[in-house]
Amino acid sequence: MNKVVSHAAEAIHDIRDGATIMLGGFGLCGIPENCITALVSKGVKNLTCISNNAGVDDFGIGLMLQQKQVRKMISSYVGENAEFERQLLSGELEVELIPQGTLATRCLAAGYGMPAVFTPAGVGTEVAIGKETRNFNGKDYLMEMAFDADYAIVKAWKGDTEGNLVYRETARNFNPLMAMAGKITIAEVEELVPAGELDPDHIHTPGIYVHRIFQGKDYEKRIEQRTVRKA
Amino acid sequence: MNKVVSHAAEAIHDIRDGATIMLGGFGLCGIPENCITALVSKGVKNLTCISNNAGVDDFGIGLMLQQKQVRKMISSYVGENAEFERQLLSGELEVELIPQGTLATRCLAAGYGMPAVFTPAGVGTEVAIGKETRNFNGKDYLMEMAFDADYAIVKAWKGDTEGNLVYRETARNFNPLMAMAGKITIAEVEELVPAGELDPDHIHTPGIYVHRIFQGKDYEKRIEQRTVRKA
Amino acid sequence: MALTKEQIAQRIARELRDGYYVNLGIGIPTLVANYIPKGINVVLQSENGLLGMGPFPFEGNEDPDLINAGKQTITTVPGSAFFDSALSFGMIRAGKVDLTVLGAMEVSEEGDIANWKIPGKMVKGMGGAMDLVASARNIIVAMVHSNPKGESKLLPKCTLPLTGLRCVKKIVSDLAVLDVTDQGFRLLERAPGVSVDEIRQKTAGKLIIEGEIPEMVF
Amino acid sequence: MALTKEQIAQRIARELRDGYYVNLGIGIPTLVANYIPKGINVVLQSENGLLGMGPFPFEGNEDPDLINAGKQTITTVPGSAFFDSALSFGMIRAGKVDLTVLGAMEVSEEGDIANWKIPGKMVKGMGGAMDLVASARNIIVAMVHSNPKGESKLLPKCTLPLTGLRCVKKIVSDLAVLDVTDQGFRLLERAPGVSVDEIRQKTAGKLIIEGEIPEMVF
Repeated sequence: MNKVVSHAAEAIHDIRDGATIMLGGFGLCGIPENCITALVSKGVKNLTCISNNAGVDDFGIGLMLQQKQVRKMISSYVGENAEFERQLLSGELEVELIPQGTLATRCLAAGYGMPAVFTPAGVGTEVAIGKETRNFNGKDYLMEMAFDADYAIVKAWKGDTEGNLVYRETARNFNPLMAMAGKITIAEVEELVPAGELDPDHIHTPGIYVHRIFQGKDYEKRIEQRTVRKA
Repeated sequence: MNKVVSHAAEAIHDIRDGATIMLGGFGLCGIPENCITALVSKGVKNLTCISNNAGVDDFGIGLMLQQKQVRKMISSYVGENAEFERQLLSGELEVELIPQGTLATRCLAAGYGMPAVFTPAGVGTEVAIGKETRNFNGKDYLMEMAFDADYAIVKAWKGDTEGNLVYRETARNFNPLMAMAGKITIAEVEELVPAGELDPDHIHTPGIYVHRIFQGKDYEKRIEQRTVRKA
Repeated sequence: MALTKEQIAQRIARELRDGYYVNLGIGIPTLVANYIPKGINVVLQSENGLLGMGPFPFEGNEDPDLINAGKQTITTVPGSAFFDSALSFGMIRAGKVDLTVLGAMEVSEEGDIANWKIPGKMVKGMGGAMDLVASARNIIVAMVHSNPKGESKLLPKCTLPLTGLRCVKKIVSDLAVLDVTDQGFRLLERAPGVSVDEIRQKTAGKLIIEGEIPEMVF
Repeated sequence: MALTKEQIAQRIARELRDGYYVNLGIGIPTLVANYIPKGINVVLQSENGLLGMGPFPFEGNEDPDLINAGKQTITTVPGSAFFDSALSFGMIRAGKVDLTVLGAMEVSEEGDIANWKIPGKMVKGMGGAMDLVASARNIIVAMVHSNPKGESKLLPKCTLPLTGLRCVKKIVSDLAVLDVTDQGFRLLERAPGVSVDEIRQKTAGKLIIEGEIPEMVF
């Protein structure tokens, strides 16, 4: 069985209107740029997107928002996007805000086959509304459910033909978690190598979680907040 | 603050009679040989040991059993040890058998600050007795509690002075999970290197989980089942 | 003629599909790896923390850090990955392993399995068996049809302490291949020279026999 | 004189102890890194997946794969480690991070905190704030004592939507250092030249003043 596809369009060919998609990345760091471009070209609509952020106006998930492809955004922070705000206020876009650690842990739960997890995040806040609260050892926790996403689309630094993935620095973020959580997981990598070239001790995402993989191209890797110090 | 200690005896100096200790390893693979020897020398007694296995008669945790240092063993499989069997039948030793994945996941839960997790392992069996069973999406799960151990003692391949750990091959097994789960975590490594020598992308256990670290010596790394094929 | 252990393994290997991730238990299931059909690529998972398990090492190449769930020295194939025990059982629990093959002492007509404990004997523990049977999407049991006393091990209800409930999907015994269905054991194939009558006689649980039952060919 | 932002950060930095793992929020908390006392070694955690955060890079050395939780380009120090977001919040939830410093719009005398949402304004999301306040063992809030209208932000009850319940342990404002106790805000120190009376006047929540209140020295 061959997991390798030739490009993003092939990798996402069967994503239909109304699908639930996880997209890796934190801010613009480690986002699946090629697949986002392909989703925009394909014009698939009415998507539910699970991603920590929603990109900026002209990059990342922002490109999909411009084309009004997203019906619902499930994120922890969506602040950097004027078009997002416009659609939200006009009612075109629905947003569900989730604490960042809860978002990560609900991915983890899916990848580990755990139907629900307990976290104290959001206890006593509006996040707790409608959720079961449970006390363990004197502390309250919310029961949060594992995500159930049709697709996970992630970006790794290197990958091999078996689907094993290695991430670089903080571009790791949500990518390995979402890779585990998708019913179908698509990985785009900066460098695709033959099986056996990656050190098996250094794999971040074992290939069993990855269904399709391809070597991406033309990565822009835009920096959101360029901060430097004086030499 | 210096996490580096000079040898096993120093690393375990404050472990007292009656402590609950996690010990990494699967079979005899990846076990903290130096610390086990030091625990035997120290003669600390009445221990509760959480470890997937109980060693063999003359190696691993078996050495502690010989000295009758263990009051209770929490494991998934304890089959390779005649002295273990003798103590169990005579009532000197208590044993709690836990499914292997449940053992691993209860360590994970502790390391992730999750008080409890759900797993289908053991539903409908004697493992379920006294435990809450809960149905999610038509499937039954047991609620299993995070471990609460005084110490975790793990063995890694390499470590640095910040406590970051890297494991080798299947010697990883329970080690990173227990490293996360101990209130005090002690790591013995085959090679201790200065901070900065390990690739930060390759760390399996971030140093925040490790309180004491030392370079072990004289590793025997005994093989339990030597299987080979003909050339 | 009842199947040999090797033939049981060989028959189970025919259930493999290209791209499968497979967990093979200790004993007969391990032998399945020797009969993977040509043109089919499967990846073996070892629940102590490895995907891409290879054969035993050549003498002198044993690595104490590289063992399988049976604690045997092994090798890896290209494209393998190591991970910790929680992720290992996590991927099993999440249904990412396509097929699990394991042995059993008893299987009930509802698919319950008992394979870890015999009352009165020293209990060694369930290891990963309870996790595997409760989590795996597709479980094939490799077993002999009767115990040494001639008593059936395919029962209406298990008599031994259970390992898992309603989880076995298929059985390959020394006498037959059977699916576990809502109605009971459905006979699919019989060992060469073994009659349907013999299988009926040696199956204590409810047995469904419909139409002609083909003989396995080796 | 009310403290400057830099002085608030400087005062908070005195709470650091050798060996601490510290998470610094966006804004004033970030400045704390500039005032780590000599001889004290702390490791900075960035919740997007890094232990061992270093200063901003020199111009030309920015790495788009290396950012902090504020999405700023950063560097690492020797001994750093990268990990995914679940492990990052896992170590926070497990109490492994010794100190979390963050900003607040309001804090109640019971230690409730509000810092993520203002009704009527565009809601950007809580990011990791709810996880941090609910999980961290030790939380210091860096804030100004009053809003621009002169209204106290240290209240009997928060008026804004909560981020977390009973979690703030200490406040360093532009006017004072206060512990959050079972009885209310306990005044520990006052800014140079700021009177106890002024602090009393600008603290709407219950304020405990016992004995002489020392002035901070910079």
